[in-house]
Amino acid sequence: MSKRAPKGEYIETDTGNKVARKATLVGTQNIMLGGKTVIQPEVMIRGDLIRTIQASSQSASGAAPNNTAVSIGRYCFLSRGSCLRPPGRLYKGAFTYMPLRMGDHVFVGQGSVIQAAAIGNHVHIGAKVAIGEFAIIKDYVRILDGTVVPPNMVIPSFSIVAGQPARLIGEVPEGGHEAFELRSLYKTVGNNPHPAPS
Amino acid sequence: MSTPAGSALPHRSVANIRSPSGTGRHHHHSGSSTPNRSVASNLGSPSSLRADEEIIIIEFGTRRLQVGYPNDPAPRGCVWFAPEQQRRVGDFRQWQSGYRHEWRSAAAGGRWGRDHELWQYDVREVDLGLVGDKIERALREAFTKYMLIDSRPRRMVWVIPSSLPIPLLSAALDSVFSRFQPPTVSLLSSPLAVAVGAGVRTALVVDLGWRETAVTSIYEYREVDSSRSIRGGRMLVEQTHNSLAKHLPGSQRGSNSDNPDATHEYAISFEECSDIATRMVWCKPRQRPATATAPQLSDDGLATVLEQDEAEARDLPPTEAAGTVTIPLKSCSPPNSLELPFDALTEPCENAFFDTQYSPSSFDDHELPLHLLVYRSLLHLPLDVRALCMSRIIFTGGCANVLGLRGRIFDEVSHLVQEQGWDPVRGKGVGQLRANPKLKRRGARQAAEGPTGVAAQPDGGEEQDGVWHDSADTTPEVDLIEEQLKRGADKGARVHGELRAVESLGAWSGASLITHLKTPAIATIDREIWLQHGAAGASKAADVDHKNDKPQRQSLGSGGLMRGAAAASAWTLGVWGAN
Amino acid sequence: MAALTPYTYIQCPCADPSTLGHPSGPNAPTDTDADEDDRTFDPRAPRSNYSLYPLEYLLYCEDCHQIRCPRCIAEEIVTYYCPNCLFEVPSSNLRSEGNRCTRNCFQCPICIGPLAITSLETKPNPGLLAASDNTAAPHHGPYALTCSYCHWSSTEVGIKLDKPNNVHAQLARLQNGGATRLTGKERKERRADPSKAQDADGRRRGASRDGQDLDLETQFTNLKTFYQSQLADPESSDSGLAPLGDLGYSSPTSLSRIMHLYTGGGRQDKKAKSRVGAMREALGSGEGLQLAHLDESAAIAALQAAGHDGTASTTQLLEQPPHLGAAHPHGSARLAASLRPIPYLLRTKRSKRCPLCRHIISKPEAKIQTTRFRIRLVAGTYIPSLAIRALSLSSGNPPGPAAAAAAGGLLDPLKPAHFLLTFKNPLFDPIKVTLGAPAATPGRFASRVTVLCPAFEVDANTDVWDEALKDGGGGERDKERGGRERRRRKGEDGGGSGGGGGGGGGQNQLEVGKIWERGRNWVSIVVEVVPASLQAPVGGGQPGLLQEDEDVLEIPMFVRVEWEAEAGGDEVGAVVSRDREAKEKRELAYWCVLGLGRIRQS
Amino acid sequence: MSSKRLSILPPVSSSGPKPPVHFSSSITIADSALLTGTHQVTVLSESVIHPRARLDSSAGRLNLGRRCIVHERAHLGLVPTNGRFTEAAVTLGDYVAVEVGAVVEAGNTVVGEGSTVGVGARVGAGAVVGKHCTLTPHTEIAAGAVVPDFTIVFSNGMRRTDRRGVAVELKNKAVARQIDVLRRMIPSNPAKFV
Repeated sequence: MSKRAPKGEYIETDTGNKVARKATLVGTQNIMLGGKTVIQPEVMIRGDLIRTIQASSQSASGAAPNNTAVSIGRYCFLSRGSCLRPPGRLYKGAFTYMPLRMGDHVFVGQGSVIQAAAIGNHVHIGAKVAIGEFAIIKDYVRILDGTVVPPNMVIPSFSIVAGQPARLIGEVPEGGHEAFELRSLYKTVGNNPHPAPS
Repeated sequence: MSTPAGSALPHRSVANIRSPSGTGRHHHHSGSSTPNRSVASNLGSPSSLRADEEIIIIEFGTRRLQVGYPNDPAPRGCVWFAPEQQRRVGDFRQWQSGYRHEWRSAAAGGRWGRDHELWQYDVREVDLGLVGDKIERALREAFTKYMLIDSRPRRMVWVIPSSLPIPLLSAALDSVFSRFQPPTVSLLSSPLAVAVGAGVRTALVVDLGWRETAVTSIYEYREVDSSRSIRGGRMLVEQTHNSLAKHLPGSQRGSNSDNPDATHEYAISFEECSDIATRMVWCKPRQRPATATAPQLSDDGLATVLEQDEAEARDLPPTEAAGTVTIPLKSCSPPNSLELPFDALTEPCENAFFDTQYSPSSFDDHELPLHLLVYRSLLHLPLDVRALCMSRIIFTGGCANVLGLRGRIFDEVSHLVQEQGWDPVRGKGVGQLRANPKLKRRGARQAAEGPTGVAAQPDGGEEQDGVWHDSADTTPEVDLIEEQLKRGADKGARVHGELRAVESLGAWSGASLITHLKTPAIATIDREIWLQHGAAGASKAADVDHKNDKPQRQSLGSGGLMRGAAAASAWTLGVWGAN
Repeated sequence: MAALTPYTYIQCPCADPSTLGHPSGPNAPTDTDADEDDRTFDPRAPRSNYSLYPLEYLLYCEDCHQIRCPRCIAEEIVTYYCPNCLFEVPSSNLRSEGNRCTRNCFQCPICIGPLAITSLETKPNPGLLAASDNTAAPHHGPYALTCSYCHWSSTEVGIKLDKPNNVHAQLARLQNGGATRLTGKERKERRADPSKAQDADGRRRGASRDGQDLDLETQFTNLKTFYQSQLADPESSDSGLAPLGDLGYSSPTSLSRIMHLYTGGGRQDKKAKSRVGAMREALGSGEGLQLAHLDESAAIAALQAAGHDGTASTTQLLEQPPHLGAAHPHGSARLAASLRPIPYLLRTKRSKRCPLCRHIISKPEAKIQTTRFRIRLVAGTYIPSLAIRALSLSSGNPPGPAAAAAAGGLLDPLKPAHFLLTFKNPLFDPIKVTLGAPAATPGRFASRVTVLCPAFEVDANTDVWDEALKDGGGGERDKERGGRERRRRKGEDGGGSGGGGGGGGGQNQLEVGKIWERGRNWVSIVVEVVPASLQAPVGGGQPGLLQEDEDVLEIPMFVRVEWEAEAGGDEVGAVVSRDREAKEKRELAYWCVLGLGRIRQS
Repeated sequence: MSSKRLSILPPVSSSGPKPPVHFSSSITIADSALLTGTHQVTVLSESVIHPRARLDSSAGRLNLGRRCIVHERAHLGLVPTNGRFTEAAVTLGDYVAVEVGAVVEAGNTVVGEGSTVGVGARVGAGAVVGKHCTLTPHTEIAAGAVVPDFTIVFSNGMRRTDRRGVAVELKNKAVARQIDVLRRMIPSNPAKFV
C-alpha cells in the first residue's frame, strides 16, 4: 500500500482510493475497490464474511479470487460510520454468506448499514438507512434518510424509495440523473482536498 | 363527435375497446391542442383509433376519485384527497424520519379535515382553481399508477352527485378539458348509476355520503325526488372525535362543542378519527318498540308485518357488549391508548345519524335524522312510485359500511311506517283524521302530491292497502308501462308495497354497465364547444321546461336525446345545468 | 426537510395565469417592483404548489423554446414491467389482470413489504431465505407467502399454496380461509350450461337468506347479460333498431330504451314509451338482482372479537386491489383477516413529447435493464441553474445569521442577512439575466427583500467539451481552470471576499448594481433580506398558530433570460453547431421561488 | 487494495478498566470486541461476539445466554443518562441476535430467548422483550416497556403477533449453522479479555 501523504488522514492508493486510517476494514484481501472510492472514518467493511458453500476448505486461506466478499466500483463514497457486510442465508440446508457487489457512483450516507446482494450504478443511499439482506438495488435509485429496505426487496431503476419498510414514493426525473455523479464529491475529500464547487 | 364516432362504430366492439395494443406505440394526433374532430377524421391506424375509442369512467366523491374502464366490475384505481397530495413536486418531507404532521395548525380555523376534501359545496369559500388542480393531480396519479395509460385523449364518463353545484362542475370540466383533452365528457348522476348497478328501474337510493346523506327516488330511471340531510360521514367523524375526546384524561381533552366552528378545539387528528370511524365504529340495532303495532294498521302492513318479524330477529343485540376495546391514539399529546367499552363505539353513530333523544319535530329539514329523512322522502312520493320505491331501497355511500347502520335505518323506517302509515299529517291531527273521512281524503291527496301530480285514488276506506295494488292504474304513465310489462310477459313480477332493501354494485359499476351498453349519458359535453363557450354555452335544461322542483326530468331527457341529435347546436349540463 | 437547506423552485410558464403576476414579464426590474406589490406571485398560495418544480423535473422543447413540466407534456408508454421481477409485460394482457404482475410478485397487505414464497415444510426464517432459490432448495409444499419485514404469513388468512410457482393463478381461485372460488371462465361455463346455472341460482336464491351473496363479479356479469338480453329482445327490433352492436353514443333511441327516459312531453317521449316493452327490471340473482342482508350482528360480533388490532387500517384497505371474489363488503371487509396479498402494480417507461409541436423531448430505451435515453432534453441544459448560499460577512453586521441559516439554523427576525445567488449558464452563448423580486414577501409575514444586482450578463459555457467527455482528468483540469479564473476575476473586482471567505471590508462589496463574483460561465450576486418577525403579521393582530412552513422565508423572483442563439440548433437531439452566423434572439421568462431558511420563532 | 495485512483495524480506545469475565470455552469473540465496565460479563456456550461489538458492564452485570450473536457495533449495556446501578445491566436469553449497531441500554433490561434486535434498533433501560420477538431495524422500545412473547415491532412502533407458528427448533438449528460458519471466520481471542 503506497501512501502519497503519510501524515494525512487518508491512505491514498495507486488507483486513487482514499481510505481513512480510522476506517475498519476486516478481511481486506476479500474487499475489492474499483478505484477513486472514498472510505471515510469509522466506516466498517466485513471482508471476512466470505461465502463458504462451494469450498469451505479454501475459505480459511484467503487469496482465492472467488472469495471476494465485498466488491466496490469506482467513485463510490462511503460516509462516516456506514457499514458494509455481505448477506448470509441458509442455502440447501447449510449457512453461507454471499458476496456484496456495489457498482460505480454509489453514495452511502452516514451510519447506514448495507447487507444487499447487489447495488447498481448511480445509487444514492441516505443517512441511517438499513438495507436488508439480499436486497437488489438497480441503477439511478435514491433512498431517503432513515429508510428500512426489507430483505430480498428489489428496487428498479429510477425509483425514489423511503419509509419503514421501503416503498416507492417517486421516480427520478429526467433532469435528476446528473445529481448522482460523484466525481466532484471525490475531490472534496482526501489529504489535500479541493474546495467544494460553489 | 357524432359523425366520426358513427363511422368508427364497427371498431367499437368490446374487444377493441379493451385491447390496448398499440397503446404507447402509435402517437400521432394525440396532441393537447389538436382539435378532436381532426383527430377522429384523419386517424391513420386502427390501433390509435381504438385508443381514441377508449373510454374512462370517473366517479367524483368529496373525498376520493374512482377511475376505471367500462365493462369492469370495479374501478381500477381509487385516489383519496389528502394534504400530502397538495405538496410541491419533489417535496418528500412526509418521509423524513423526524416528520410530524402539524395537524393542529392545519385544523386551525375550523379546517379540521378540510384538506381531505376535494371541495365544499358552499362555493363561496372554495378556490375553484384549486379544485381543478386537485382533480388534475389526482387523475394523473390514477392514470399513471393504476390505469397505466399515456396522455392520449380519451373519452370520459363522469359519475357525479346530482346536487353538484355548477361552479364546481365547470371548474372540474375546465381543468380536465384543458389538461387531458378528452374529446367528450359525458355526465351521469350517481343515484341513477346506483339504480342501474342494482338492476332496478325504480329505487329509493339512500346515499350515506361524506358531506351529506341524500335520499333520491328514482322512478323508471329518472330522479323524481330527492332530499338531503347534513348527517353524513363528516359528521360521523366529528362525533367519533367528540366521544373519543370524552374518554381522554381531562388535560388532553379539547373543548368539544358539538358543532365544528372555528373555536372548536380538537384533541385528536382528523386522520386518526377518520381511521377509527371506519375501523371500529358500529351501530346499535333498534331498541324494541315499546308500543305494539296499532290494530287498525295491522292489515295494511302485510309486508311490513313480515318485515317486523325480521326486525325482531335482528333486534337481539349482538353478543351483549360487555367487552372493552383498547384504541391506541398517536396524535393526541401525549400519545395515549384508550380503554373504552365496545358499546361506547356506537355513540358516534347514534349522535350523527339518529339523535333519538330529540323529538322528530325539533329538527330542521337540512338535519333530519336518517330514518325520518328516508320515511319522509317516501312520504313525498306519489302512491304508485312509493309502492315501487319502498321495495327497492338501496343503501350506498361510505357510511353504508358502518356495521348495523343499514339495518338500523331500515328497522326505524319500517317502525315509522307501522306507527304512522303513509299519512303525512302527524301528532294531534292524526286521531281526528282517522275519525273523519273528509279530512282523510284531503290528507290522502297531500300524500299523493308528487311529480306526476296525480290525485290520489278515491275510496280511502282501505286506501293504504288499496294503493299498492291498484297503484298500477293510478297514473297514465304507469298504466302504459304496466301494459308494456304485460306484453313483456312478466306481469306481477315487480315486487311492490313491501319494504325491501336491494344491493347495488355502486355508482361506478353502474356507470361501467351503462357505458359498456353504449347508452348515452344524461349530458355529453364536447371539448371544442366547452372550450369556446364554457358552462354558459349549455342550454339551460330549465329552458326546455319550467318545473324547478324537478329539473332532473327534462334535463335527463333533453340532455341525453339532444346530444345525439345535434351535439353542437344545443347541449345541456343535464341535471347540473339547472341548479 | 426541504425548507432547511436553501432551495429553488421554478414555476412552469404553463401554469394558470391567474396565479401569475406577469404572464409576459417586466422589461425592467424597476417597474417590476412598481406593479409587483399588488400582483406578485405568491408562493404560499395553495395553488402554487401545483405549478412549482425543482429544476430537474423540468424538460425543454427545443422547437417551441419553452420549458415543459410534467403537466404540459404528452406521455407515451414505451414499456410495461413488474418492479419486482423486472419482467416486461406485453401490453396485450395488461388490462385483464388489472395492470398487476401475474407471476409470483406480491406485497404484504400489512406493511407492503415484499412477500417471499416459503415452504411450510421446513419453516425457514424468511430473512435468511432468499425468494429466488425456493425452487432450487429441497423444499416441498405446502407453501405460503411470507413477509420478510413484518413476518406476516398468508397462513394467517388461511391461504396455503400447493406450488411455489404460478402463485397469481393459484390465489385467483382461493378465498381467504382456503375456500375455492370460481374464476370468470368457470362462471361463463355455468351460464353456458343452463342446468348448472339453474341449480347454481337455485342454491344462491335458497342460500341468500343465510347470507350467501353473489360476489361482485358474478353480480356484475349477471346484470350485464341481463341487460344485453333485454336490449337484444326481438320484441323491439321492429322499432327499426339494429341490435346492440350498432348502438352508439349518438343514438338517442338506445337511450330511451335502456334509461327509458321520461322527457317533458314531445315526440321522443312517445317513441321512448312505444319501446318500453323491451326493458324490465332484473328478477332474481340469475339476472343480477341481489337482496340486501341487513342483519350484520355476526359481523359486529366479529368486530368485537377482533378488536382494534384485528382490523385493517385505512391505509391497508387502500392498498388492497379490488377483490371481486368477495361478496358485498359493506364494512365486513375491514377485518385484517380479510386482507389479501397485493400483486405488484406494474410500472412503465414513458417517452415524452411536446404537446404543441409534437417533437419528442424525452425517450428512454425500451429495454428494462438499460437506463439509457435516446433523447433527453432537460431544462437544466437550457436555462441557468440557480444556487443559493448564505453569505457571512466577516466585518459584516450581526454575526452571520445567514451563515447559521446555511448550517440549517434559523434566521433572526429583523436582522439583515445576505445570500449569494449563483447563476450558472449552461448555454454556449452569453445570456442576459434580469431579475424582479417584490420588495416585501407576500403572505402574513412580510420580509424585506433587496436584490443588489437585478440585471447582469453571464458568459457562455465555453469549452464544454472536456466536461462532455466524461473523463475524470478532464473534469479536474476544467475545474482547476475554473478555480484559477475565479481567483483572477476576484482580483479585477477589487479583492472581494469570495465564497464567504473573510476578505477585508466585505461590507463595501455590497454595492447596489455590482456583481459579487464572476466565473467562466457563472455569476454570483447578493440578495439582502430582513426577515419578518413572526410575532407581527401584516395586517396586525395576533399571529396565532403558524401554518406549516409559514416560518420559511421564501422569495418569489421573476427571472428573465435573453440570449442570441444560432438558428441552427433546432432539430431535436442535434448537436448545436458552433458557427456564429444567423443569430436569433431568444427569451425565457418565468417565476421561481427561493427558499432561504426558517425564521426563528421567539 | 494490495495489502499484506488482513485488516485495517485502527487502535481501539478501550477506556476504563477490564471487566471480570466468565466465558464459556466454546464462545467466539473477536479480539477487536470492546469490553468495558467493572461488573461481571458472562457469556454462555457457543455465543458469538463480532468485531467492534461493545459490551459495557459499568452499570451492572451482563449475562448473555447460549448461542447468542452480537453483531459488530452492537452496544450492550449502554448507560443511559440518569442511568443507575442495577444488579444485572442486560440479560440476553439463549439464541438472541443483536444486529449491527443495535443498542440495549443498561438497567435490568431483558431480551427473551430467540428474539432478534434489528439493525440500529434500541431497547430502552429496563425494557423487557419477550421470547421469539422481532424488533425490525430502527425500532425503538421505550425504557421500561414490556413486549410480550412472539411480538413483532415494525414500522415505527406498530406491533403484531407472530402467527407463523415458528418451529423453534428449526430456527435454532439455522442459528447453529450460522454460528458454525462464524466460528471459522472470526478469529476468536477470549484470552485477551480474561
